[in-house]
Amino acid sequence: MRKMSRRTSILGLSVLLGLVLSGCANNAELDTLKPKGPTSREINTLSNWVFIAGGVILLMVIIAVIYIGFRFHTGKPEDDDSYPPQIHGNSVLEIGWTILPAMIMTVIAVGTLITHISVNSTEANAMEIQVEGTTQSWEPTVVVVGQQWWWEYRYYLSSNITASDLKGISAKDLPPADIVTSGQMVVPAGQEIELIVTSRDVIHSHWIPALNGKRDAVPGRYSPWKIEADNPGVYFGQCTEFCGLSHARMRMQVVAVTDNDFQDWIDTQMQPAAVPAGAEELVAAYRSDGSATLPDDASAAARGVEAFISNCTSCHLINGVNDLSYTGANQVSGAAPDLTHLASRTTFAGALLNLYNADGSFNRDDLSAWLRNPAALKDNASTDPIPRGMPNLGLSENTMSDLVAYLSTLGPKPTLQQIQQTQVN
Amino acid sequence: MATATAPAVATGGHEEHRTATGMSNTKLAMWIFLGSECLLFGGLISSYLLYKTRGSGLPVPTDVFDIPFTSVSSFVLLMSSMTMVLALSALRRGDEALSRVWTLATAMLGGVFIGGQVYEFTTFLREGLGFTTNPASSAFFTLTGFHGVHVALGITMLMSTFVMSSKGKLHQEQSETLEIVGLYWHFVDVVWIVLFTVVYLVPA
Amino acid sequence: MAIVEKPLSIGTSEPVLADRPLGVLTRPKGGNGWRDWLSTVDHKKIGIMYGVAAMFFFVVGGSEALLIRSQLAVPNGQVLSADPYNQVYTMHGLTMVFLFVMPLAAAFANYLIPLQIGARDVAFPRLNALSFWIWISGAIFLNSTWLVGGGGADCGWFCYSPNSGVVFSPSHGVDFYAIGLLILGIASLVSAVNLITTVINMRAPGMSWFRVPVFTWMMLVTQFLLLFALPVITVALFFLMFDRLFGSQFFNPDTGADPLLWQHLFWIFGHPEVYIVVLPVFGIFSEIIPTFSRKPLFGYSFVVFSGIAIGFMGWGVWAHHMFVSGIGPVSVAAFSLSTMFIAVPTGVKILNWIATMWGGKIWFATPMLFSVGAVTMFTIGGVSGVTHSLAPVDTQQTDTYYIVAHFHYVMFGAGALGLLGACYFWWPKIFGHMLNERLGKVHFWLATIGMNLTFGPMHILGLQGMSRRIDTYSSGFGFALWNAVATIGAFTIATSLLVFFYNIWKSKKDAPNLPDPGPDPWDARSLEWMLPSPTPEHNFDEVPEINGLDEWWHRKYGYDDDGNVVRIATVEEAAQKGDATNVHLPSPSFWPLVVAIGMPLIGYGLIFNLWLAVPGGLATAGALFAWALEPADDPDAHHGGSHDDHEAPALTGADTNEES
Amino acid sequence: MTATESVAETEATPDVHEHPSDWAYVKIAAILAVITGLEVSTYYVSIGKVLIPSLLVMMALKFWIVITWFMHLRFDGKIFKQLFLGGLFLAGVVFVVTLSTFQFWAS
Repeated sequence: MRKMSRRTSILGLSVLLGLVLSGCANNAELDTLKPKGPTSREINTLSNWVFIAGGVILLMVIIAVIYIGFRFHTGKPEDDDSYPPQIHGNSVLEIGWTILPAMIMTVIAVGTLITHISVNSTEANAMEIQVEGTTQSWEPTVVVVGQQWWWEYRYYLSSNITASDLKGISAKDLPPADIVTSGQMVVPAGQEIELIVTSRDVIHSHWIPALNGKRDAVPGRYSPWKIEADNPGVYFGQCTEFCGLSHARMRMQVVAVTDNDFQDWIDTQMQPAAVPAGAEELVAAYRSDGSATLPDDASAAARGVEAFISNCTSCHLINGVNDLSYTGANQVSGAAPDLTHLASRTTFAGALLNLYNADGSFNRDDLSAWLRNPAALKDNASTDPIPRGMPNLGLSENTMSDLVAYLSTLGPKPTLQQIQQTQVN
Repeated sequence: MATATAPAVATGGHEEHRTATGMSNTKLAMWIFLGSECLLFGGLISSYLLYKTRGSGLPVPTDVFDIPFTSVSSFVLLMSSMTMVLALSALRRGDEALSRVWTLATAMLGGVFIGGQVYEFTTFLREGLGFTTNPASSAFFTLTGFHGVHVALGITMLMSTFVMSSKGKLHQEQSETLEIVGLYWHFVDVVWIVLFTVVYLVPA
Repeated sequence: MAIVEKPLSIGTSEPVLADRPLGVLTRPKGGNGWRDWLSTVDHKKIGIMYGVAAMFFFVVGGSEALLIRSQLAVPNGQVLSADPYNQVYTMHGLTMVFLFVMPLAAAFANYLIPLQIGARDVAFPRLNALSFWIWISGAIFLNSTWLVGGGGADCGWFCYSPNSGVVFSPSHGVDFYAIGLLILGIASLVSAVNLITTVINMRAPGMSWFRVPVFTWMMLVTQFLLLFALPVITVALFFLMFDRLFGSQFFNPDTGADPLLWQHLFWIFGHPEVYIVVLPVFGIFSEIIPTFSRKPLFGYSFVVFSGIAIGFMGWGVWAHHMFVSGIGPVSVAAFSLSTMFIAVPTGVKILNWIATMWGGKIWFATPMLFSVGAVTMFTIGGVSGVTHSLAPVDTQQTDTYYIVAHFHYVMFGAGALGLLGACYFWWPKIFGHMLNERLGKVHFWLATIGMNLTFGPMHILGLQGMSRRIDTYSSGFGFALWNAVATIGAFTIATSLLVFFYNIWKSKKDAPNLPDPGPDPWDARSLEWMLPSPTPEHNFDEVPEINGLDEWWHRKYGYDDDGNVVRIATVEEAAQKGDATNVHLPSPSFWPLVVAIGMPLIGYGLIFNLWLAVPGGLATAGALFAWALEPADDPDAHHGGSHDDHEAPALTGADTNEES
Repeated sequence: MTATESVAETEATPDVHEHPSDWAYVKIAAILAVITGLEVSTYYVSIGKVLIPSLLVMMALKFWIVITWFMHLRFDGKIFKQLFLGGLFLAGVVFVVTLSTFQFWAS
């Protein structure tokens, strides 16, 4: 019995110690106990109370077991006839310890209901934004679309879209959005953002632990959810509903910025992609079904445009290049990340890989490796009749380096601070 | 020994062993099983109800129902319950010949019902409602198909008792065997009572 | 049902002479080596076979667990790539739930229920054999997917649609999942009908409901849960199978299907399934703790009623697995509240076990250590369970390792450890010799420490944000330390299992040199301990008359005028001798085995080529008919060697009341 | 059967009862047929808002008649009724709740 108590106390200590350590761990970007927004804070307050109540009850039970074990332990009965008083029960006690837990649970239930209602209610918080020169009153809303194995974020700035507007529409046929991005959701800090969560293939779950709990992305359903960050910053997430092969590699980030920075972000994202010098004719011809060739001295980025047109347009979209002919990706989900402003983001491949190195330079190595053989970095099922995930295109090294050169021109480079905050490893 | 003379096992059917409740084990087991079947059909029916309007633009079962036809086959199945109970009643009286007649009648009425279902399914198929057409059709065919399989099993059991009786192996004393087959048969009938109303008669 | 099985006939003066069975297989006579095991209808042998097979699959599932833990030991692990990892964790869950914990509980249920209620066997001995053979054929079918299905199912044990569809899971693994679970479901359903009938109808004279031992009570509740839960998963599995094999549209969102239908059907089954796993262990605790505290169970009727209450309430909480799936805030609130209040009857049980120990004279023999340890582990799992009944809190916890920690504390800490403790407790009854106590204690400490090392840190990992079912994690999230600890813990558990197997071997070897444990080595309380160890084939020489709860204890002990306990009979005086002859036992049969063999063949046929299903279907259907025509008792058979059923029974009260 | 009667001292309820006559069964079947006729007639005659409730009432009535008379629940041991109605009730509650979570009744 002595052993048991020692073991139990060591266990209890180690659990406590672990909780403390987990609170101090560096880089614990997904920690659920460090809320960074009002909703997650409310949840955390509730869970702190129940952890304390549960911990106390648990401790009392364990202490009772140990105490009883010590006090009434007699060892192997030598004398078979020595029996303690045979007590069969006590109704008062029984009713007491039926009612007491029920009362404790009632208290917890009331707290839960209050938090539950609050977590599921939304506030009207329309903000003024400029969209292509006109002022809009926008209820911050992002349509979150999961697919194997990355997240798409769609912004409808010119209308206040709600879940009921989308009811009955397949997530594969969503109305065109003003801004479409992937892997990183950019939101104004200090604003409650309504999320409308759905999926184009299997069930995923969108989870930014620092800002709120999770919400499943179910195909055919548009589930409301919300997030809010207290301060500008980067908040990490991970798909938490098993969604097949690369479930573990389906990540995302929320980048919360000031209202001004958010307006700047909108302004740049609303622009079509800049066409590299030397490729203007090529793009114009492509958009009008004509034909043109690159000048012989075209830059690598310009050659990259050509490579994009011939290799990537069956799945990917770049606004200003193939947006006129784009009909959806040749993927089971019907979608591939919108690359219009790829370089304004800091991660790619489902927020799995860095697009920029920590020193701020463009991460050519990983992007090249990704183009060379995506499956080596992230398991996929690109060999099925219709791919799920980025297929291996068998590109030549030259084509790849051209493509990388072009992709690195897509969008303004983020700040060094943002690059460093969003680094993944 | 008092026990030696106690007819613990009677000669056949009414094996009234000492059971704690005085009920026959077999009959008890059948009722337990039927309780379980409620959940099976509950799941199938509610799945159909959930899906009955989900047609993805193609016809759904409610578009192609032929209520007069199904009413007739429902009536046939309902009457088979009567013949079933008459077969049991006859056997209990010891009238094995009459019991066989009613048993056969029950099986044949069941056969007519199955025939009707086959006809209905082929008609639906012709009208463009296949098993794989949409969630509504998949749920409909699965629900009615499961019921049909139950009817078919019931017919098999009825015919087995008919053969047993013909060979002189089913007497008054074994009437519980027929009673248990009957319980199953009536259950299949009450399931159809629910199906007919909920699936066919309640408008979409 | 075509199979109308006659109840056991015991001590008949005039056996029913039926025709010889069809000529394919003569009715086996029993008692000749392996054929005896294949054709046995003896609940005790069937129970032993369940136990052996369950331990085999424990090793299989445990190996899968070690693979998982090896992969996750360090960040960016290289042991398994994503695809095999997904298969291994799926099969680990399926194996542990359906092929280890449930059948091990079924082993004890089969062995003990008839003994605890004073019966000769279960109500339908051949159906009992059928359950076992269908279960084992389903188990083999499910695992054969590694060899012939292109790998295991890769959709998780919950197998959410549409990820389980052909497009997203193109290998045959999920087909094996659907059909395998259907086969296993038939086994459990047959067994549930059988055991419920047994408990209702086969209780010895005088054993009213409030004299039924708690283990039997809890098994009865468990069987009711199975009875009502299995049809629901059956519906879901048929839908899944039809979708995958015949192109139906149950779970295709593109044609308007709703993936949440699967979740509802799965969890309407899946949540009662949790109680199917733990209720038997509650029964075991309620047998072991009183025995080793030398006190009756505190609040018998409250323990029984709370078990029944858990059984009922278990039907009203399934959607707490779906708090984040978008079922709407009202549904979430309702299920959140219903879930919280299931903590009440669970708490009542824990407090009653503790109260049983209070004021007792506690002997921490290995079974008691396991039980007290398991109750403690269950309390930890129960408290963490309460934390995620709070829907808002659950949105942070669900699908993280916090949940993995919680249910392993319940399923492994309480379920598996409780059942292992039960092995130590009933081993002498089943095999006639004790397991080594010292090795047993080593086993207990290794298993308990290992289990806390493995699953304790998972609480932390979950709160740190580690998702479930991920095959790898980056070094940056801070998960490395506790994953390493958990992996060490997993190997500690594996070591403890090796100690257990060594103990089995050594105890068997040492048994001849040790004193015979006798019928009642633990000074226990329920009826099975009045029988010689191992239990004779015919169970009771004469069916005991039951005068109260803990009948066997009351045959040994009484009270003096001051209310003190005094021995009134020695074990030798009170126990039955096991030497009755002329006990009529149910005849063995091969047909259950043949019926069961057909089922996987039908499964392979559905998956690969329908022609394969023909022999399977013929075997099953033909065997069912042959079975129905086979007389319930073969008049020519001799049972159990010396027993001869043609003589007038020498028993008194074996089958009828003394008064008759 | 002596064996049965001898155990009546436990909770046994002897399985002894009067079975209805054949004529009674025929009359019951006639009632069932009439109700079915009424049910089918709702397909032809519009009865407005009470349609679904009245259909469900007639269905329940038929269900009740078959299980109590044809399946002898009326005469047989109580435990059969408890077991069967237990399953039926559970199925009803569980699946009504399930459909409710899909907002089924709203549509």
